Amino acid sequence: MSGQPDDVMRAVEATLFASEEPLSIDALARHLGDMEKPAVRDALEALAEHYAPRGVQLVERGKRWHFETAPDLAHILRREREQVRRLSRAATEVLAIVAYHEPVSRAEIEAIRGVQTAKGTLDVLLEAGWIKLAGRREVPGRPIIYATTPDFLDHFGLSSRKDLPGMDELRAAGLLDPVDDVFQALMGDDEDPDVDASEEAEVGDSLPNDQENATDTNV
Amino acid sequence: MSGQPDDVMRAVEATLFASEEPLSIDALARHLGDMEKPAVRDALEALAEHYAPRGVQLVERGKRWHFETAPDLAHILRREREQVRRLSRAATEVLAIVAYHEPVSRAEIEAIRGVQTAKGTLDVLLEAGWIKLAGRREVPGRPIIYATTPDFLDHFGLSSRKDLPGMDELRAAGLLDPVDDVFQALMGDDEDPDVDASEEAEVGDSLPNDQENATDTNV
Amino acid sequence: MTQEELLIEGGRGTDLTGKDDDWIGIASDLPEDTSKLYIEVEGWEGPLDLLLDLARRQKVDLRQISILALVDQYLTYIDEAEALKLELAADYLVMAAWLAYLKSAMLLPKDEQEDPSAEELALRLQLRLARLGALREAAARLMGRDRIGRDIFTRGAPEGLRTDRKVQWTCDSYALIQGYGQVKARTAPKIYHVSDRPVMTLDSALERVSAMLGVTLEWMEIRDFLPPHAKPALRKSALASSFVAMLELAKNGQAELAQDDCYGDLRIRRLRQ
Repeated sequence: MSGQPDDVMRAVEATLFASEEPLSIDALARHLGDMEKPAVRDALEALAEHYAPRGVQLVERGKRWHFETAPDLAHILRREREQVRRLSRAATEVLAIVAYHEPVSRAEIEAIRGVQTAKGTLDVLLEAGWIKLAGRREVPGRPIIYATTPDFLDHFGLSSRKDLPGMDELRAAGLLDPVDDVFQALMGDDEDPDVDASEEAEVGDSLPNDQENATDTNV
Repeated sequence: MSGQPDDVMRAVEATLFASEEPLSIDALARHLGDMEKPAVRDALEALAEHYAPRGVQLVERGKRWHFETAPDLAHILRREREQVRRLSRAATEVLAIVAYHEPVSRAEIEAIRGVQTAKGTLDVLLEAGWIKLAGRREVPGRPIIYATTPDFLDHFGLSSRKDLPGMDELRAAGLLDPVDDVFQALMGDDEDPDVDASEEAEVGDSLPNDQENATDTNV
Repeated sequence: MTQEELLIEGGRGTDLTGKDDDWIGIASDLPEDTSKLYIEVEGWEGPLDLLLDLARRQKVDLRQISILALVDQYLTYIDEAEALKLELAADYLVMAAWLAYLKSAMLLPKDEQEDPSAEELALRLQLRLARLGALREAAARLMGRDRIGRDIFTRGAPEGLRTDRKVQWTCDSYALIQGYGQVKARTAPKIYHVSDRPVMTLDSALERVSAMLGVTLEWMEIRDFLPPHAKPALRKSALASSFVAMLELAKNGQAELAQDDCYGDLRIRRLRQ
């Protein structure tokens, strides 16, 4: 698509260039005076194709679109003073657990890491806008559960959670089994003297898969 | 120039896109690792040509280059949404008082209404263009006085304020009947001797619109 | 996995340095000036993290590690920490106790093992480590992606989009006039009439009851004293006043009252004096 852009394309292009944040198709259509959504989508796709070989690209992140610099130019553009939020190791792990397992409760995060999570760790991620409260799990105690946000996908350049690195392998290896199982196991399992019973039971649940795909886990 | 961009063009494009301010050729060349200035200039010109028909344009202003929205699309950046809203009851009353008594000060409006008038109420009427500041009254404190505008007459289809019905006509139309009478008539209660008059007035005040309209059809 | 496999490898040296080698995400900052071992303890994200790191030192697939060796390494580590009188968090000690239990169970002949078997417990531990290890790898890869603000940039100076809401006010002339009418009506001076209602005063009731009692010594019912053709409002007033008058007469010893039951007829009789 290298021809001249039509009016819708020009309008979408200008709007996304000018916007301070990524925009969904809905938001674009609304901003452009209640334009038809299919027309907006067509324009977005044509633009994305047009920009693909350029130094600036049009990308979709969690159903929101924005322009960004091409990844291969990072070496030219990288800025000395780091603008990226530095995460502690604990926060990094918690973020990954939320991303790969969402939605998860704090207890579930702790079961996977085998250690308590400091209060501030979740706060940092909430403040960064990368995770959000996603309601409560309907089990005794009704714990709050967490999930990632569109900003998270945006920041890490993911179109959706399916793009998370190693997602398929982890799932195939049974390492992402639904955390709900933990709870059921927790209810039924009282045999373990020391270590968190739920955790072990959960790992036990995923046994068969694990062995078949043993090598996949060492990515 | 609609072919594929070369490396210099891509780098210049991304750099200008990500920059927080317009960049001179010198600054661009420096940023891109001491590139030859003519090469940068060539890339800028090729890019400017490429972007010319698009929704975003590359422009030079005072020897510094930056991207900006195409001039014919400037309206996209600032979109107006019209929203029709009915004047609140309080605002309607204030407007009526200004119309019947102009010019009046806020204190006079409050004296006539018998209740305090929020600042926002007058603001709404000013914003609607129906009243205007009409100077100050030459009394201690020099309060601002308000009067209606030609737009007011226009909106209400009046050729002059004299077209507003007079007190006699209001009375004849039943619009001056004490609110408590109206209230009692509504409640079908003409016997209760105990209700205190002020209370009745208040109750009358908060009558929902449909009830008021109901009484109006009775007159 | 058999118990023999679990026992294959002997304990390797416990290398306590370079623990962050595998970590390609962003490591936490560690204090540099305290004793080395203490730093190590502070650096772990819990006992499972320590175990995972020890396991990685075996330089084999996490599936192939020797659990027994791992247990020994962990226990050695904890021993050293205690020898240095360092305070270990309780969860490290809990893990040590559990691992010691696991080790003793593993050394028992298979048929003497309790349920769940040591083999099963070891396998679970291994899987748990595999899970944490895999997740950590994933986290590192996530952090290593091209990130906005570091590798990828959005527009530096976006013009910004603005939607100005312009309110179009509306009001019709009827509402305007009605509004004015209501203001006037609400604030118009009000005149109150106090109607003159028919009442029987206490004095006249006293007079009336005394007079009527004077003609007989028989019991009379309160209603006998009420004016026969009075309107309801006056009747109510007369009833109340007559009642008070009766109480007054009784108090003065001029009459006696009787009522057989609650809400029953209220009767009065003159006392002979």
